[in-house]
Amino acid sequence: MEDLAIKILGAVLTTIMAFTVGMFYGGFVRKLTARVQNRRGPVVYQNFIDLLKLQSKTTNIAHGFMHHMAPIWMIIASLTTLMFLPILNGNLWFPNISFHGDLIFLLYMMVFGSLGMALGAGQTGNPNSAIGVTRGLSQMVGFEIPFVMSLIALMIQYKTTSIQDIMIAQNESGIWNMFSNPFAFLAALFAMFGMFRYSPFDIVGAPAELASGPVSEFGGKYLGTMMTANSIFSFFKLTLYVNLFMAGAGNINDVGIVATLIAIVILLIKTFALYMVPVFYGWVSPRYRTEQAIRYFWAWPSALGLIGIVWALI
Amino acid sequence: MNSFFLILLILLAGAAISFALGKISSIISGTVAFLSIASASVLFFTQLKNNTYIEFPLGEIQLQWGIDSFGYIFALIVLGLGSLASLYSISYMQNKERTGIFYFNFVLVITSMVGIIFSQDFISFFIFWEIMTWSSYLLIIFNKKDVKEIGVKYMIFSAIGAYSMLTAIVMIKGNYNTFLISDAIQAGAFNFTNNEYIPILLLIGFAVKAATMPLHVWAPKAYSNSPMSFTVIFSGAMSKMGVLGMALVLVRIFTFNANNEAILPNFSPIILQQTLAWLGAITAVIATLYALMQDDAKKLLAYSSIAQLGYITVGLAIGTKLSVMAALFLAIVHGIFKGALFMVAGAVERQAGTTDMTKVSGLIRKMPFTFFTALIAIIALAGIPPLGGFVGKWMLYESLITESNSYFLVILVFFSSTSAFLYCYRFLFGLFLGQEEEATKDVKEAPITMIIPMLILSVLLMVTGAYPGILFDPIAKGMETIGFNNVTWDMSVLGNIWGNSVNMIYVWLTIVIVFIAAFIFLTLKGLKGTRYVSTKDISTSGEIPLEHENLTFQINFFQPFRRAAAPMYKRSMDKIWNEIGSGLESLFNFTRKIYTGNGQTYAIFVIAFLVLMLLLKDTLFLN
Amino acid sequence: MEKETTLYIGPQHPGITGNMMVKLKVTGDTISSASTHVGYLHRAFEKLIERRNWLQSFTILCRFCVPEPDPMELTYARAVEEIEGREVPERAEYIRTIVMELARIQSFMLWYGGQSGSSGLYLVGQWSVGDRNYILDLFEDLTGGRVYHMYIWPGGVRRDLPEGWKDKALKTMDYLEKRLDEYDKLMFDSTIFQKRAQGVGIIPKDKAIEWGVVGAPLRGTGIKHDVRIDEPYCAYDKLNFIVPTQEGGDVWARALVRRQEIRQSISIIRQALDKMPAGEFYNKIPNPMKWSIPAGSAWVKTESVRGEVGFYVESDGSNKPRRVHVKGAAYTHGVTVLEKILVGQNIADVSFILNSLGVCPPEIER
Amino acid sequence: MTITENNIKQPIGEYIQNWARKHSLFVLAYGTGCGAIEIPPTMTSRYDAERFGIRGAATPRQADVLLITGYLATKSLKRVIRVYEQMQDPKYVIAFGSCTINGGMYYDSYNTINALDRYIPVDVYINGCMPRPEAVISGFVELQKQIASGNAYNATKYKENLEWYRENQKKIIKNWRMPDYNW
Amino acid sequence: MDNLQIENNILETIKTAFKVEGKVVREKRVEITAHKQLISSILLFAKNQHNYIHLNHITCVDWIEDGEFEINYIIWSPTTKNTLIIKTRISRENAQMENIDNIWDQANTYEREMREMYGIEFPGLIGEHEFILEDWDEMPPMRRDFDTLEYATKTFYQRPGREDAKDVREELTKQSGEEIPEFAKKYSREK
Repeated sequence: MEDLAIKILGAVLTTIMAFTVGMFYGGFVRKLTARVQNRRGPVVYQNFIDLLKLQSKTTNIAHGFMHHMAPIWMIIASLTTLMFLPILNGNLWFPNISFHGDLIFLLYMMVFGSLGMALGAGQTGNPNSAIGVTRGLSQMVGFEIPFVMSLIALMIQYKTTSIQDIMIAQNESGIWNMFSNPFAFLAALFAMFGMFRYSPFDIVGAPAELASGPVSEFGGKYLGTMMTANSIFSFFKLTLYVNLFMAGAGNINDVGIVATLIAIVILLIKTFALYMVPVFYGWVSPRYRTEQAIRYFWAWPSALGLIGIVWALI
Repeated sequence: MNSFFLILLILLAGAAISFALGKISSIISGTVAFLSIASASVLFFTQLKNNTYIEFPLGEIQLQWGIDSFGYIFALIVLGLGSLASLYSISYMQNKERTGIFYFNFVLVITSMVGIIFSQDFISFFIFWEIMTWSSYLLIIFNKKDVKEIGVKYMIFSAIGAYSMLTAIVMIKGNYNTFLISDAIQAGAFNFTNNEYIPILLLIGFAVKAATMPLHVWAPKAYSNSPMSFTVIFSGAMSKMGVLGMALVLVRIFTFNANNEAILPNFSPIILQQTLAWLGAITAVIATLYALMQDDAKKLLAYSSIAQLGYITVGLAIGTKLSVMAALFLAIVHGIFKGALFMVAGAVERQAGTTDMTKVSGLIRKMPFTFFTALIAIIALAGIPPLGGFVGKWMLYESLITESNSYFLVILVFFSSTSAFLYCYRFLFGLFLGQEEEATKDVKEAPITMIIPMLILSVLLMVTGAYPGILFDPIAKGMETIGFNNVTWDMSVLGNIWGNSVNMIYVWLTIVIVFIAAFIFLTLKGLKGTRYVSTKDISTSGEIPLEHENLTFQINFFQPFRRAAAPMYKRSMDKIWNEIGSGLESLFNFTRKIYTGNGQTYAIFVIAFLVLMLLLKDTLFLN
Repeated sequence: MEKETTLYIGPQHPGITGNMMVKLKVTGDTISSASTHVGYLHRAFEKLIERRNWLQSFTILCRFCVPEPDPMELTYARAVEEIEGREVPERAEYIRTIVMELARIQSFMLWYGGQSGSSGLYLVGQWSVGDRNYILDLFEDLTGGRVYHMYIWPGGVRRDLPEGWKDKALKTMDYLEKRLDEYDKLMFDSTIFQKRAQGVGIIPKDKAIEWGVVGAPLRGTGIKHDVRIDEPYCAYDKLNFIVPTQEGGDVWARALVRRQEIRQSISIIRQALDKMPAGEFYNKIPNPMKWSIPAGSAWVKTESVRGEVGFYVESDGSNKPRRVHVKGAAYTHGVTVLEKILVGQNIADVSFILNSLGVCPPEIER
Repeated sequence: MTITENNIKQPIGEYIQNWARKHSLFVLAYGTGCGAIEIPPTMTSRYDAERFGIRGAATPRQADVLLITGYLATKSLKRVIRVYEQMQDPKYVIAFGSCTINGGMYYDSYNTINALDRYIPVDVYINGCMPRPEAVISGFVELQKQIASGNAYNATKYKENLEWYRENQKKIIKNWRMPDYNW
Repeated sequence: MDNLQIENNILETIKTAFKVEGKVVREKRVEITAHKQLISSILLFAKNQHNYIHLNHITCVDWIEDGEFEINYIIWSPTTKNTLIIKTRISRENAQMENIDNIWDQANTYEREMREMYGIEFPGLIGEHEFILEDWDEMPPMRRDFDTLEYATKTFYQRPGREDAKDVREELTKQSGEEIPEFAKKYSREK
């Protein structure tokens, strides 16, 4: 019974942390982008204000049931993936439901939200949404290939499909995967650019082309809920990457509050550093056309992924 | 009277009666067909015990029928899907002509498949196989569309399958002097050490029905051209007969050779295994690439069936415990979701007149139940948690990675299954989402007899997602029958040999809790201010679209993907076969002359071939 | 019901330049036909000018094309001068040259924003539009207005250069030159931008003149055509500059042409400030309310950023113009040329091509 | 529980909501007139409107503020009405330039409307031709004040007096070929 | 004059070929006045024989006093950099002009605009009837007898307050009680 209570408490805590961190990261990015653009920029908690504003819209429109459901699919995907991902390395305070975190499961669960969102966008009947969805799905086929290659390389290297085990192994050997298998890391990093949809891979909602694409018809509470889901999801993605390639939050098995806090800080530093990579790249690159983006993923990143697999086999 | 005969008799009687009643009323005829299949199913699952056999002589030849745990898996698909499909047919075929012939052949196909499952000897196996072939042939050309092309193609490939199978049977008779499957296995007929031709010929025979590349070219059009209520069976159950055969042969090859370690130097089963697995994966990739370019929902589903059969082939070919289990699980689940999807396509075809996705769209408000089925089935097809499809996919991946080290194969399979998201979305979007068009304004929901089977199948998909164990149970038993030891399974925990696991119940719990919470929040929040508007009220950059302007985005849906993957679209197997055909023009013409697309001539030739082979067996195959 | 999907780019669309609409018929993401729809900005300027006197028209004229109002003023002033036979002091010619080139630079800065923003590279747009304010400051010092200046009058310019303006202008030019290199590094050195721009929106060289292509798009096809050289006005014949051309006729070539032109403009301004003679800046006109111009007509052309701007001015001898008809570059670029070159292009490139052609809708419908 | 600021009493929930609305204004990307030329400078480095939480939105569903940047041609008016009606409450209109107030220099043009608030409700007018970015920002600040005090109820006014507005609109737009909305 | 040689040559060629009036306005401007039926042949002649391949402009002037529209075709040659202006007059009643969009595609745009703004018919002109205006049912607005002020007053709401011509800034300073500086008073409109 106590175990269950801790689990529920942990789940709630994890959710809150992921949401807050994700929102703040978004705010930091906006602030930093503004600074790079010679501007002062909004306050770092601007995303919270936006969210609150969107949620306090008094009228909302929906084009039907799937439109109504689209943000829900996204929330489900974000939270479920988060729940099945080890946040801290076996820490008592952040247990997750499945302690190991299965890679194949997460891989499939990650597309749940995109597809649900795509269905909602489809129901609006807006041609821009439909075109945006075709772009997004096509791009997904692009970046999933190098991503899965790098995952396979990791699985080969550690003979496990569990994220937990990969983390522990890294901590034991003391070498992060980004150094022990740089090729796989690079392939995954390129895939990450596609996942975060910053330039040059922001082809899905490209405003100048599709007027924000799939989310064209989403406003108010729907947009707000999507924003929440996206924030949680970006924290999930970052933590997944950190777990896989940067040894998670380090080797902390202490149950104490201080140790937990240190672990969280380490995790935040790592995730933020990682997050900056696609953001930096996004600042200075124009947008690809869809087929160029797909070909990009299938060229160098996939080649790196293959090398990564061979590297792991050797 | 023996249950075996009783079941077949009921089915045959059902076929005959529904044929006779077909002229009077299509509904009565359909009801009879449904009743006969349903009662046969009830009889089967209540009266027949596993591992019961009967033997009876047919002249000199000893025939053996029986049911083992392995056949039981397929009986589940055939009879379960058969009952639902025949229930579905009642409304689907309601206003069509020649329904007597349809139901006759429909029930006959079911009968022959049950017969195949019963058969424990090659002769009855082959006879039932041929009955299945030609009765399905009559159903393929039922719509009288493109008979020449589709029918002839089907016939030619069936003939290739039949002849190779026949040759193998004759060789077995020649080498081991038996027609009984169990005796042949005992004698090591499928063993590579003794004779590599027999298993390969048999595999070719089965691969035709399982639509494995390069023998798949008949399938897309045959699937999409038959009446949808039959395609449910055709794709959902009949293709699994090929899987049944392949499983039977492949498992023997790999397990036996693994024990004996006596492998022919020039053609080891590893090569066969790898070839088959890669063929399966390439089938999956190519079929997926084609599926996502289709504009007709039926064709899309047809290609998708081929792709899914590709995964099953991969699973069987890898031949480890988990992979075979995955393949068999996928076979059942594929039967369920593809059956559901073809039912959906049929319902749309019946209600809206066409399944051309460029013409139909926005049916979600008109056909909510059909959409629900389609959604569930598509999630399963895409292999997204938490439905049954995911379980199969997961096991397949885990077995490929952990047990067989086929890393590059995984990438191929994964590529195919990621690309599958594209056509999955296309199917849902094309038929149900998007603008509500004028042409489909008066469309109504399908009748209840079509809805019920669809909903049953969707519920099944959810149940198999949460408790895959209910399918693992028969599968594990069946696998033990064909030679695996200690097949372990859990009710809802999936595990691989590296010790990692996914608990489907937890997944379900999380999803359901989040879903309920989010749904309540999003629905109640600002409930008063939420309006449901029509799809006309969209932001078209402030402009007001004119009446005749089309806002539905349907044509060339995945053009950017196609452009990116252009090299992969350059060659198609169809073209290659045609090239081979034109290269051997005279032979091809000759074949075309013989197989005029008429079932009778086909049957005559097959029987003539059989007789010829039997007469010459001593001279030909005596080692 | 049509088979192709109709896609509206504009009027309310982030990708459109100004308030216009391009209606696309698409299959997949390929455009099978495009049609330009204008009229969202029609203010009946040419009708209103008929009701205004010769000088009042200036308030309307500068609003013909919002991003670049000065060529409009200059062309009109020159047309009036040609009909009336009014002389312009040499100093005024130099000041006009400087104003024209400043206007060109500020418009180029806006183009940097549009071209890079439509391809997702917002950084360059933010920088260049921010830096554009420095030029607007110069305008403000000179004319009192940020956007609309009404500075060039028939017979010269409204007032002389303020004190210290010259140094400020030179300083700004130095600053800009430094910044331009940074924009170029981000934009032109980016392989992604090259991939996006090359081979997109091609105007065939042999058809370009016949299609009515002018300005940078024409020079992008390799044809050297510039009103400043062909029919020199202001002080252009006394200054040294080259007219850059590029081969290819695609977005990339047009971008390269503009990239070189903005540097030429800076050099022209430096030369003009250097060579400017002292003296009168304004050949005074009589009381504007009673000022009539002898009957006659003139067709005058000026090179603006988007291409040549032509004014057809007809006077019937009264104190109001009989007819002022403007032909901006966008009139052909935005309608017939755009409709032709969009066919077969990707949806993603519509905004990109629009920006590279410099389509400015108020110039089309006025 | 209520909170009082600047002599305005508001329930705390409303106060927080208004605070959020005030600091997060999504401006619809619609350049209806020549004033749109001053929007890029307003958004970029020197003036940087994002400091105030002002940012662009691509479609009317996501936008809060409709900026009418100058005169409206009758053809544009129709689109503006459609776009305005597609926006979600609470929504605000800022009219930009003298020509939206009384026609400005286009008072005698046959194709531009002269008083915008007869056709859609306007919350803030910014005068000038054209208003400088500083003026634009001060207009936004004025709107923020209105929002904070809970006075920005013009969208409600539009709904309540829809008939009056419709009458005015239909006077200008002769061929009313709008798709029917269900509100 | 030597420097006008090219201009004179062209003028002479066209004059002899078509027997039309014309003059050299100035450097690089040649003006020709022709009957409306000759227009398309002159344009074709100039385009094919003298490389006047660029259609600069087509403009229309309403000479209501004469009951005529003047249509000017302005074409330009990239080889000589010369501009040729061809003027013609047509009657205002049932105004009709030959369609030349088979010679230049972009003429289509000009002609559609003229059709809409002046009511000049171009037989065989393709393209939507509405180019700039929408649902316009009055007289074509660019005709001089169309009174735009009257139409605007009739159609649009005229907000009171325009006629007093008060200086807004002055009003504001008055309201705030700020003192108006001496120099500013000089420009005050209230006097």
